[in-house]
Amino acid sequence: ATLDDVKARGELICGVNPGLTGFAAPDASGNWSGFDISLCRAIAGAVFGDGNKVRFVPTTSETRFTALASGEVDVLVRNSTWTFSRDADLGLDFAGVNYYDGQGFMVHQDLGVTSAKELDGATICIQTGTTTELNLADYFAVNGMSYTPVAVQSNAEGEQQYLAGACDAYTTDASGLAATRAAFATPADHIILPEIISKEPLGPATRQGDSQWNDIVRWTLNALVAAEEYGVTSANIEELSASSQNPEVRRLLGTEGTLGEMLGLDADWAANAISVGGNYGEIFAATIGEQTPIGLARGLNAQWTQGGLLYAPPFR
Amino acid sequence: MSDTHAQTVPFVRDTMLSEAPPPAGQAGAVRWLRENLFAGWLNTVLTVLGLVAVFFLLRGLLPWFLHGVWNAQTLGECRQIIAERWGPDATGACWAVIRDRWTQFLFGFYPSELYWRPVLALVLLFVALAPVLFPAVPRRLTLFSLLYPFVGFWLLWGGSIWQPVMVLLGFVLGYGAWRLLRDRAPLLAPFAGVVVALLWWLVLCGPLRDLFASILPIGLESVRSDRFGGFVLSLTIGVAAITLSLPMGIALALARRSDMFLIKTLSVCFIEFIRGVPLITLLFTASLLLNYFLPPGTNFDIILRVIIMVTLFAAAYIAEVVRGGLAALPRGQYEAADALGLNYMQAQRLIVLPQALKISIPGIVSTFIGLFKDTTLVIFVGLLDPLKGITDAVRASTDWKGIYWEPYIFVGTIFFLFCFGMSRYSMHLERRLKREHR
Amino acid sequence: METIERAVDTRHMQVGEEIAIQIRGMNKWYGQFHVLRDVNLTVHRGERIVVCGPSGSGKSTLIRCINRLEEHQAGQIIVDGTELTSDLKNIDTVRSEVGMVFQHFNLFPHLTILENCTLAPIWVRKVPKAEAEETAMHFLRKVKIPDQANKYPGQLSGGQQQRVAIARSLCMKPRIMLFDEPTSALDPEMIKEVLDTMISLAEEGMTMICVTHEMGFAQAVANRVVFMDQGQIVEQNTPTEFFNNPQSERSRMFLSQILGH
Amino acid sequence: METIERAVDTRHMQVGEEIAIQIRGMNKWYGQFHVLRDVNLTVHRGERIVVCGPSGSGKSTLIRCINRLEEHQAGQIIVDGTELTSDLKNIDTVRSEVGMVFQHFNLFPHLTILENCTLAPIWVRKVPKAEAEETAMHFLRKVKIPDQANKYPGQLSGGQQQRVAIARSLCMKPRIMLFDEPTSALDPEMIKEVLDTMISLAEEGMTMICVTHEMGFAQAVANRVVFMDQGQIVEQNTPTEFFNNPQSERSRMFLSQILGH
Amino acid sequence: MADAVEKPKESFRLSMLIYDTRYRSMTIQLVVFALFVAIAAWLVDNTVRNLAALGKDFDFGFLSVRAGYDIAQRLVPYTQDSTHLRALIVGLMNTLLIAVMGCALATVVGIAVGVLRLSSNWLVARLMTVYVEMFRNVPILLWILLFYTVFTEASPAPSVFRGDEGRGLLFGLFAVTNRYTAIPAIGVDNGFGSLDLGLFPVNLSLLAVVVVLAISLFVRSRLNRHAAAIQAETGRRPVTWWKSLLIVVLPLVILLWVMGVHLLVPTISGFNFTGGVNVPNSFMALWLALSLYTGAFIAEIVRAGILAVSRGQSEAAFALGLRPGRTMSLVILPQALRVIIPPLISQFLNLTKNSSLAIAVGYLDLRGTLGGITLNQTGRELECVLLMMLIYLAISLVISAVMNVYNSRVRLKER
Ligand SMILES: Nc1ncnc2c1ncn2[C@@H]1O[C@H](COP(=O)(O)OP(=O)(O)OP(=O)(O)O)[C@@H](O)[C@H]1O
Ligand SMILES: Nc1ncnc2c1ncn2[C@@H]1O[C@H](COP(=O)(O)OP(=O)(O)OP(=O)(O)O)[C@@H](O)[C@H]1O
Ligand SMILES: [Mg+2]
Ligand SMILES: [Mg+2]
Repeated sequence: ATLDDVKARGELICGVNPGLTGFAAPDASGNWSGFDISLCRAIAGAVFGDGNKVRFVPTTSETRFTALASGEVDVLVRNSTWTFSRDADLGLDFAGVNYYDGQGFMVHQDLGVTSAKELDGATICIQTGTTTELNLADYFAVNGMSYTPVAVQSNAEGEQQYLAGACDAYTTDASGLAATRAAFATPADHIILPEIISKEPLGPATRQGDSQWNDIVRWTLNALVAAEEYGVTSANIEELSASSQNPEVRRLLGTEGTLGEMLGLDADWAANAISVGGNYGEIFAATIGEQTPIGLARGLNAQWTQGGLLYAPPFR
Repeated sequence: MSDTHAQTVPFVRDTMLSEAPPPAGQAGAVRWLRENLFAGWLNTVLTVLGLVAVFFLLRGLLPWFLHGVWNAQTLGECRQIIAERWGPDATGACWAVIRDRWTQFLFGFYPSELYWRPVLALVLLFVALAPVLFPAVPRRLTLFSLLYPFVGFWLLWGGSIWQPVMVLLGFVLGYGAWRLLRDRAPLLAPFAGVVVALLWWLVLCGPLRDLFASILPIGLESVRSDRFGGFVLSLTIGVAAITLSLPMGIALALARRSDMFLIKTLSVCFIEFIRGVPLITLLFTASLLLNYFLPPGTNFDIILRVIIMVTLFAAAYIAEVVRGGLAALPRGQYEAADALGLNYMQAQRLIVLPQALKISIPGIVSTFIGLFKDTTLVIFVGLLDPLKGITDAVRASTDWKGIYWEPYIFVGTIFFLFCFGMSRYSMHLERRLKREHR
Repeated sequence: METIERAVDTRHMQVGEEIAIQIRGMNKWYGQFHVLRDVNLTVHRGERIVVCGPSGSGKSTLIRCINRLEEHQAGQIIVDGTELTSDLKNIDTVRSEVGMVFQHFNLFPHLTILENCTLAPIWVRKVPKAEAEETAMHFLRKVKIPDQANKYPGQLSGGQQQRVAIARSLCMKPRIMLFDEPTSALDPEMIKEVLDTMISLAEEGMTMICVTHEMGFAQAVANRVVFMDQGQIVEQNTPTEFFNNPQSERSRMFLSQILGH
Repeated sequence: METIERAVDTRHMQVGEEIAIQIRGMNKWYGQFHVLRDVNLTVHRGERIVVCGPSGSGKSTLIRCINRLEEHQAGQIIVDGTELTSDLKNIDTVRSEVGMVFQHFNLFPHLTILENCTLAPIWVRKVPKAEAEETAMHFLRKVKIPDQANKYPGQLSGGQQQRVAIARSLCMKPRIMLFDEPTSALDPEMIKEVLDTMISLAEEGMTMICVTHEMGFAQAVANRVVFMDQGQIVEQNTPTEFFNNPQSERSRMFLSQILGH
Repeated sequence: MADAVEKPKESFRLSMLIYDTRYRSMTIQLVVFALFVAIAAWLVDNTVRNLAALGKDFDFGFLSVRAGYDIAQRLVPYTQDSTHLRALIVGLMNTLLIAVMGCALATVVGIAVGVLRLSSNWLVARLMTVYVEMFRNVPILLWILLFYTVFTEASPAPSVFRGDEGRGLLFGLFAVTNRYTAIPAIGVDNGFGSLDLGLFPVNLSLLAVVVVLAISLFVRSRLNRHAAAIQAETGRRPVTWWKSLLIVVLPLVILLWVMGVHLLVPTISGFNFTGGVNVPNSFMALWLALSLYTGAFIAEIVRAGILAVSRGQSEAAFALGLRPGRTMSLVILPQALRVIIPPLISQFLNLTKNSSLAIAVGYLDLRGTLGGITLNQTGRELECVLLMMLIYLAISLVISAVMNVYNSRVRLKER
């Protein structure tokens, strides 16, 4: 089982995107950071109680699923869209959604386009090996429009092509668009069109056939979400685990019940996961939130209580 | 001299003429220009075209180079400085990114306090190569050359010293077994050597390593593969693949020249297959398929897998180079060895290979150059090669987003220096060999 | 050396009054290096001249100037009434009048012997192929290798190759033949065959200039020996005089070395 | 040829009764080409046999069969009591008994002279290195080039190289020596040194089979001359008989050519 | 023979397997083959077990499934509704296109540079040396990326070409922009339509042009042979260049006129050029980079080939009175070509293999379709990678077969 392998190895191997600003990128000294990275660290925290016992393996969009299926990585947190065929056919299981995204378009302001419907005949930059290709083809076919795809190999290249004017529009997940635009010299010259042409639930995936491990990943994610809902933060977690009276919080933090044992982990697994980088909200704010250069609003990724889609099943 | 009948008028010069300078216009700069640049209208046209091309290239590139900025923290700052100094429309290079990140291009994410290790490994590499590079070096140094792969491995990856030592011991034991049996059962001996070594590696190596490691924990801080990147990665893959592929290439070349049909066919098929497919498909095999081909549950480092595939790739090319060297040996050498009673192995080892390999060195160097350049392709299986991997990583940082030319130029220059130097060296070798072989 | 003895008489053959080659005050430099200094030489039709001298004295350069494989920088070279200037037509005229045989044969390895011999007549002289082949076979018979006509140069021995080279030049029906050390790349047994061929040419009255160190040949065939040193003609004389009674100090030294061997 | 005269007596030396090489009804084909036809030859210990015959008559092939550089397809070859079959052990035994000297020396250019000589003793005979070197120096002295021991073959003249080749074979202490035209690639001056060496070997009673066209050597040293043509042994005789009174038509023709030179 | 001894029949002993040369090689081969089979079986067994563990099978059925993605450059009709097999063919055609065009340009560049490097012109020779060394000693990937960047970063947007002053190169026939290079297309008014062969349609007009061209080339070769015969007979070669020009050009012109062929000049309309063909920059960058990179190697081959013909050859030809042009065509080239062609073809092979680096610029070749998007969408990495290798292998084998035929023909001439 994966959990045993991970424990025996003493570290978690997490497949990530080697360069998506805000989500996953190494800095000058090779330290990884970002939204996806934080989830990996949280999982490592849940398993080992130490968020640093994790190794990040860069995967390309083409090699990612193979890397997972062949056991090269334990968990894939690489802005991968959860789709039916991937879940059913590719030998992997998604463990939830850590970011609700949708495919959008970014265009130059001076193009004078305000809606994706006006993109007939446009040249569009698109990353190969992703669901966006299929979405784009479908969207233009449905709307009876034509386009010229310019395939690019990575986000960095997509950006470059788009900025240099090699394409009229750049399409990728809206979060990626925002992150990309934020880093432009003059972000105001570019607009992200209002149409979101697909649902892109991005989530971590594990190998098929290991439901225990899938559960660990799934519930680590849920724990982060639930922690935000219950107001558990990295700042108050110690205090809460000592003194909280809320039974759900107590179960979550392992001061009550045997949830950890059911997963094959320590009782304070969730507490460990949360204390690595904080709850979902904290992670979001620190990596891609409005205070960061990426500047993403919570939008769909707000708690269900706030009109978003984040809804952690009960810890019981 | 007169026009009269020569037979009747013998001629003897009484005063020798001394050397005179050539007539004006036939010497000096004028002549040089006329001969080298403006000989005939075609040459004149070519010269003018060449000058125009150089002019436009320089006009386009020179300002950009001259306006380069070395001190800045971000690309934005660079642009600002250029705009301030040279006017708002000026373009200029932002070399600051190199200044900021050059260690990353060279070492990837190798821990900075351990940079001395790859550097030392590189220096030792040259020491290990010395017996090949300089014929005058004492032969005893070849022992170090044989040890180098283990030393290099240990320096780069670190960890307990017992790992490489135990693996090395396998070779030693295998060799010992061979030596022991050589005289008694000459044909069984190599087989026994292989078996002993394999048994050692598979059964005893691991436990003994752990045992020794617990008794005498000597070791370097271990560095994981995912920290490898940049030129350290390129060189590691290139050097490892060439070294490992040498024995295999030699075996393949010998097999291809063998008169045993099956062996020849197998070798030809392998070589032609490898040479017929692009390296990139082999790299995809390393990253996508190798796990299918190995027993369920085996799972090892992607760098190692890439090295395996690149080794197979290089072996096919080395085999062809060595085959050329073998073919250059006159038949008489084989016959003389036979007539002296040397058996096949002895003849190959003592007579044929030393000569054939020497002839092949330039070809091997060229193969290495090609391979070294091709290591940039590992980006397509997610490794951080210096050209695109590191460059993209640098570009993913908010500071240097949007920088294109400078990293490429920097990396390109380093590649150029390496490869140009090596190709010159191989040409020099070739000339030396030609001299020695008349 | 019975052939050479047999041929001794050729050098008393009639030498015409007509001038075949006239070189006046010719100078040549390689860069700053003065290779040929004020060379004057008149060759009459039917004359056979042997050029000798120490290595590097400019012998090859001199005869290469005569068919403009090298350019001279001062003075005049008039071949058969045509002055060699940079005029391409003159050069072509001269080259088709003058045959040349090189030290290393320089046969075309991708053509058969016959093709080697017919190539220039067909493309330069515009001779019909059948006629060219006939001529070629005539000269190949003359150099005694008609049966090798369809082989390739690589399949012949050095001596045979050199004879083909001579036949190839003859096929252009030149009025003057230049030889640049034609035998020095050959094994001893082969030298004789080539010298025989050259002697039989001489017997037919061909104007020849021959750079060679074969003193036997010179004595047997030449009307005149030209001795060069340091790019200048130091001595000219009849072979008998030159070999028995060299006038200049240098010739004496040179001869003592050559004959001392 | 004073050495040869000195050596004339060797051929009256004692020839043992023991049989060194026995060839019976041996046949060999290259593809469809029948190179050796029904060859029968018995060589006694201490005998010195010269094999001669026109080019392509199969002389080289014959002696290359004797140490299995070529395989024969029918008949028997028994060397020193060991029959040459496809059994590797027999082949090894025979090869270490039989030394061979080639036309083109085939020294190993990457090894010094000394290493050339010690290589086979060390690796095949498993002689300790010091001992092998001593033996090597002994034989190098014998062929009169002990002072060249640490040079490389490329630094020696052809004659010296051939003598090294002989020494190299001798270092294996063979009981039989085969020579395949050992002097034909040498310049005339060097031929003598090599022949001298071979003669001194003969004087010591070595069994020798030598393909050569050096008739002086044959007359001086051989017990028997074997004349081959078209893959067959046409005539065997003592040298005196063979040279003065050849029996077969072909030998006569061959001799007239050889001696006519 | 009288005393022919009967050889005693040797009985077979086990040791003969090793010590008898007759059996020894057999034994070794058997052992090696057994090892090979064992390793192969082990690999296959592992694969089968791994596939089973992952719940996958080995099945090429996915090739007939709808692909669902678009390909910008397609030589055969393709939509997102086509199958993966068709996507594969589109990719293969793109690979072949880049390979053929690359080889052509690389040869032209290589020959030109190789000859210029030998030129007596100091400046030109130096410049060519710089070019050759620069390209040979830097990874091809870098050149592809650099050219791509040059096209996208350093060339203007299509909109710049709007208005009068923004005309493209060569009278507005070509326009290099930062997203594509617009070149004129060929319009046919009354062509012959096209014939659908199932796999891909055949353009009959194009076919007609090819056929006419082939016929006129054939006639021209007859004319040349006739001229050669006349030369052999009379020694004078009749002047044929205008005849052969007429033979080649006239029928073609007539055919083109009948079909009403005309150039469709690209014009800017809206944001983009229309009318002509817009060649994507990924193709242009890949094409130029591959050609210039391989061209540098070819230049060295050409130079070496020419140098391999010794100076004596041209001197001998001059001495015979042959003009420099004739010397080149009759003496130097025939010899140099023998040296040049074999390594030239292996460079073609390299170029073809290097074209798989299209991945760097997102040009959808065989690797981009079959080994890229198809692999990714279907998750059939085993099938896709193996199939891709086989196709590349087949291309290489065809090219090297051609080389072998050529080599053996040249060798025959030599003997
Ligand atoms: N292309 C050249 N460039 C410069 N110097 C040259 C060239 N060719 C010949 N020389 C020099 O010119 C001098 C005369 O050369 P040449 O070949 O005419 O001598 P030679 O008398 O024929 O000597 P040899 O007997 O060795 O053939 C020599 O010193 C030679 O080094
Ligand atoms: N490997 C081979 N394959 C085919 N034919 C061969 C081979 N080696 C030799 N021959 C032919 O066998 C015949 C005998 O060759 P061999 O070398 O024994 O002749 P030889 O008497 O030694 O001649 P020479 O005096 O020229 O050395 C020749 O006709 C030769 O062409
Ligand atoms: Mg000369
Ligand atoms: Mg022979």
